[in-house]
Amino acid sequence: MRAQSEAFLQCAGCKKILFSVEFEQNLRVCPHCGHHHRLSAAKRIELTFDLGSFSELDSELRSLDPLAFPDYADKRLGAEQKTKSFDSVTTGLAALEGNQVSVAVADFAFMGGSMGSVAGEKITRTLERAVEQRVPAIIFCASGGARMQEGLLSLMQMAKTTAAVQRCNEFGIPYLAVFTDPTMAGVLASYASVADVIIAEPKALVGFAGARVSKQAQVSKVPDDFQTAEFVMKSGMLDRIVPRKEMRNTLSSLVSMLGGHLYG
Amino acid sequence: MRAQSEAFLQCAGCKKILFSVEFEQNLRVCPHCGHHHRLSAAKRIELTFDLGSFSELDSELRSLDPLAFPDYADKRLGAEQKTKSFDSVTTGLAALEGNQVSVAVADFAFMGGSMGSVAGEKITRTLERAVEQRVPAIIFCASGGARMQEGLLSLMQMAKTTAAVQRCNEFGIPYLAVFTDPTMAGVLASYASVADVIIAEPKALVGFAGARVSKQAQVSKVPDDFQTAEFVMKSGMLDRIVPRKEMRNTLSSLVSMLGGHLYG
Amino acid sequence: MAKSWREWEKPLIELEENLAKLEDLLKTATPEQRSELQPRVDDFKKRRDNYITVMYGRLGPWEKVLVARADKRPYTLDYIAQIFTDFTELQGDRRVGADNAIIGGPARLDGMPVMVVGHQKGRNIQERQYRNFAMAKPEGYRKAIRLFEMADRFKMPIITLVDTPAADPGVESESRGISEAIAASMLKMFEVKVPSVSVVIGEGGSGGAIGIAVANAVLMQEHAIYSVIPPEGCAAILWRMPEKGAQAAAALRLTAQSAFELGLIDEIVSEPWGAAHRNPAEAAQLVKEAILKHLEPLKNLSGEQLKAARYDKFRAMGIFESATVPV
Amino acid sequence: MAKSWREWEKPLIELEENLAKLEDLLKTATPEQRSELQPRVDDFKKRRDNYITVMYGRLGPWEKVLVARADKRPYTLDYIAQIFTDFTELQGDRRVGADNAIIGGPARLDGMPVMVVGHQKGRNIQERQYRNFAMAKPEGYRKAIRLFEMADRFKMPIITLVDTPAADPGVESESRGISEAIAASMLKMFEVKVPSVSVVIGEGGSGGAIGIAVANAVLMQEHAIYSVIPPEGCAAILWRMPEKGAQAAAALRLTAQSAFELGLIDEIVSEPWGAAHRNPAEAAQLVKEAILKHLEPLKNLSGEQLKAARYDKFRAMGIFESATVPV
Ligand SMILES: [Zn+2]
Ligand SMILES: [Zn+2]
Repeated sequence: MRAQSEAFLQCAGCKKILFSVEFEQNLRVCPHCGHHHRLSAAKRIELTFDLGSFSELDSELRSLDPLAFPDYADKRLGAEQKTKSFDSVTTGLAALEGNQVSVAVADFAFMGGSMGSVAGEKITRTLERAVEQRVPAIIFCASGGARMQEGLLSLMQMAKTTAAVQRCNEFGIPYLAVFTDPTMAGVLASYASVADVIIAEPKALVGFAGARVSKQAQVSKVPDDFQTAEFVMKSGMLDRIVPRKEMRNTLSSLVSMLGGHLYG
Repeated sequence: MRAQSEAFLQCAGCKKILFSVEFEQNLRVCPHCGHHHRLSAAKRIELTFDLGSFSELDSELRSLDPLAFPDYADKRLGAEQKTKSFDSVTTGLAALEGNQVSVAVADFAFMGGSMGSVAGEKITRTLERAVEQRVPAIIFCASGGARMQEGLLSLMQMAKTTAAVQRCNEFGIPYLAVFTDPTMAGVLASYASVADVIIAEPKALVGFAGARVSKQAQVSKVPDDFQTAEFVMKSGMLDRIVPRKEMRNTLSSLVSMLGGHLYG
Repeated sequence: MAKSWREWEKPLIELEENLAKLEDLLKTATPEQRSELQPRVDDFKKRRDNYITVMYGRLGPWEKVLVARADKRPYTLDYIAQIFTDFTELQGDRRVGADNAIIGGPARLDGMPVMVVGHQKGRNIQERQYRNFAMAKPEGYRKAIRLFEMADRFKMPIITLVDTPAADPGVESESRGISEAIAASMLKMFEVKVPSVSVVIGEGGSGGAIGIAVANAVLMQEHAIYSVIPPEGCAAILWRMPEKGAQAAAALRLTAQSAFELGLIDEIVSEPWGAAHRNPAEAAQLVKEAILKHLEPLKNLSGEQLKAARYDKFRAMGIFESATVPV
Repeated sequence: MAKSWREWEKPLIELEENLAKLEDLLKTATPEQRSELQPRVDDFKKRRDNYITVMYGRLGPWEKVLVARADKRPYTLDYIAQIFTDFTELQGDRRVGADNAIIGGPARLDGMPVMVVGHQKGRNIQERQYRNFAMAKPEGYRKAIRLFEMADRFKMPIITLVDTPAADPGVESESRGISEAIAASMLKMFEVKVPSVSVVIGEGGSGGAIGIAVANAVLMQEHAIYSVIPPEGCAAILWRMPEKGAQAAAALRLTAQSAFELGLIDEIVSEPWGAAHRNPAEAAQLVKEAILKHLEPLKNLSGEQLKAARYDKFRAMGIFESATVPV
């Protein structure tokens, strides 16, 4: 969505002009076309978890520039200032209708939600914390993929985070992933896709390869809904597509049932 | 193949006339078209395992007629006389290049190799024997499916034999299945399909539903090679298609490697 | 030989329709009309009750087939709505596709989290096509496997509801390994360390049914069927006459009563008077009580004990002799 | 900037071709011709040796990319033939299809049964298409998972050979869950209780590579590359100029030497003088020795220790700080 003035803005889905107040009250979902606009991590946490239950952890973790990659330091500083955060993933403990959960929430606004050493470490700690505290884990994904600027270190975060999911499996810790727009590439091909339960927001972009790459690679026709949540649902990769309004209830119900053996 | 006289017969594949002696020397594979003709259990055992190594077990198990099903008793008696065996599966212990294996070999000539209580019991014992003796299991399949004449008892053999495969998995016992012509329905949908390694003879019929049923159920085109080993190979269900001539070597090599931890 | 439940129940259905009309009239009737109508209503009721008692008192195997397939019979989602709370369907085999013929997800049974998996039929043409006539494709069984694994990890008892004519026999299903999917699903059900109860609530159609029916306790509703082959298919093979389904149904012994006599199921779950479709709420209550009754003792067993019990249960199935004479 | 290995090695290739011709002549030469030819041969040899020493003595990251992708470089099946005996390929993901971009099966390494899995490239157009340019589809990774499970059950060490530009990015692969397949393959490699060694023998292309490279020991050949994104793709994003691949290759630090410095691999496996394709037998011998060297100490660890070691190894990867100031 694009700001028109403080009071109005334009929907990225249907291009209609929306009242900011109404838009915010509607959880940043367009009342006309149902387009789910992106959320900051803070907003997502506020909308999802019990009021005031979130305690942030590991917020001090900050990327270095181990490859001295062109422009990385500047881009990262810009993202820090824009999002008031050191990285794309905000993590901590929270509650859903009183049930404790270990959570991570990605913010696309921080360098496209890309996963470098810090995001990988924070996701891993989120899953490890779930194991230690014996509570379910919930991760809201929003990412273009691995963070190119950290080279092979970023690729290794795929392995590292997936290892932590394996540990959750081993210890009977439920792990729920929510795919928000977009959930792509290195994030989709690691911890995101091996969750016990996978939920997506309507029409979220979900895919492995950039749509351009996929279409180039294809002789055959590309479906209209290619790489949308709806396409991925038909492909058997999702459990449910849940509108933002129902997300809290759905997660809460699932967490209490799948985590029943933990909460006792 | 159809007997023309004692010295000659006609190939079921290419309809050419074959010399019986040559045909037998060629392991009952047509020298012209490569058609693999069906084998009796005894012949299969002779061709596959170390000479004289096979000791039959459980040959005394014999079907009853618990449902008093029309004509079952007669059909079974006829099959017994034809095959000189009490059921469609011959089981026991044998060796492959000196390595002990627990084996079962099905014979299509006995009521279409169908699985009733006796076949289910013998397959189960074969797999259990592999666990007890800590040797790999090899099963040659040849079956039209479950034995209708024993009703629900036959269906339950699917569960019973599959349970025995699960036990092999749990105890690290390799289990190799060979699909010979035909391997269908209730046998395919139980112990046959969950083997560690699956090998088929060329062009063997392999499928779940009778081809007639499948084709009726279909709006779309049925591939020419539908329900052949070659089709099933493309579908990812097989590991290898192995000509009869190479079967012994392939099995022997696999058994010695996958069973390495057992043979020491 | 009636070919469908509607044909077989026709006199009864007509009676019930007329009775309903009379009862409607009664609602707006004047006292005089009422005194005239009431005896007729009472008479219809008596006749209906007689019909039900007679028809359902002597159900042969073929009539059981018709009733088990009745398009008014409660289906899996009907039972789920009545027996469980908080059912949250989970889709996806995480492989290739979604399947609507097998559904499943976590739910609560008297507050306790359980994993429910079942075949789902459709009640009208659209629904039937959407559900593929409850004939699951490989995706359905692979989804079931995923849910069974989840139940195992999270220590949730497994409840399956079985109601399918058969697994999908199409070319696509063959090319994605329908046989492997069914076998792997059974294998997984033997592997899990949580209690499991399966209830055949309608048609227990061969491999498609047993693929999700390998449980610590297997129950059948009073008028459900369970068969290695559809009776029509059996008749086609035996006599090349699919229309001799009734004879085949008798030969196959596909009723709950036969299955119980053969020792292949643990209990016959009673249905309301006149079968499940005459009182779905009561039918569900009876199923629920049966599930709870069989689940209760299982809760005291360890994971290994549950596995061993399941193994021993199916291991014992089979009737044969040790021949004393050579072939 | 050369675009291919053939272009970059062109002078050397020409020299070698001429040398080969001279050596052919020498075979049938008269003694007089021989005394004339021999010095020329010696001179060509010296020049070739100089070329090799100079060119391979100062390989930049981009040249490494070209060499790693060289169509004369030994591929997985070449290494398997030299390193192992009794390799028996097993096909099939038991789900939907066969994949020829990832191959695998049991084999013997100095007599010991192991499970080998690797990407396979093709050497000519037909082979490349058959192998889908070593870009595996979901079927490939699911086959790998199946083989890893088998290795785990039968206590066979796992050896993977990594050589892919990327996983298949097509619509079909997306619709069958290529992402899930890669992630699930990594997950399985963390789960197994047997020793594992991965060797990047050519291109370690992002997710497609790491999908089968999560091992107790990860090695890279001297001229192999391992990257989060192909350098051309990186250049396209950074500068909208894919042709700046050389610059991107430098920025990405995708060489074995960089990976080792960053602590992401355990050893750099030397290649023969002039790279693996100049002496495939020696290259294979060096890879074999490296595998054995890393496998040896792993054999003394229990299954749980192997898992823990694998976890800790990848757990430690990542470079970051704890900021002392607020954002
Ligand atoms: Zn809109
Ligand atoms: Zn022939």
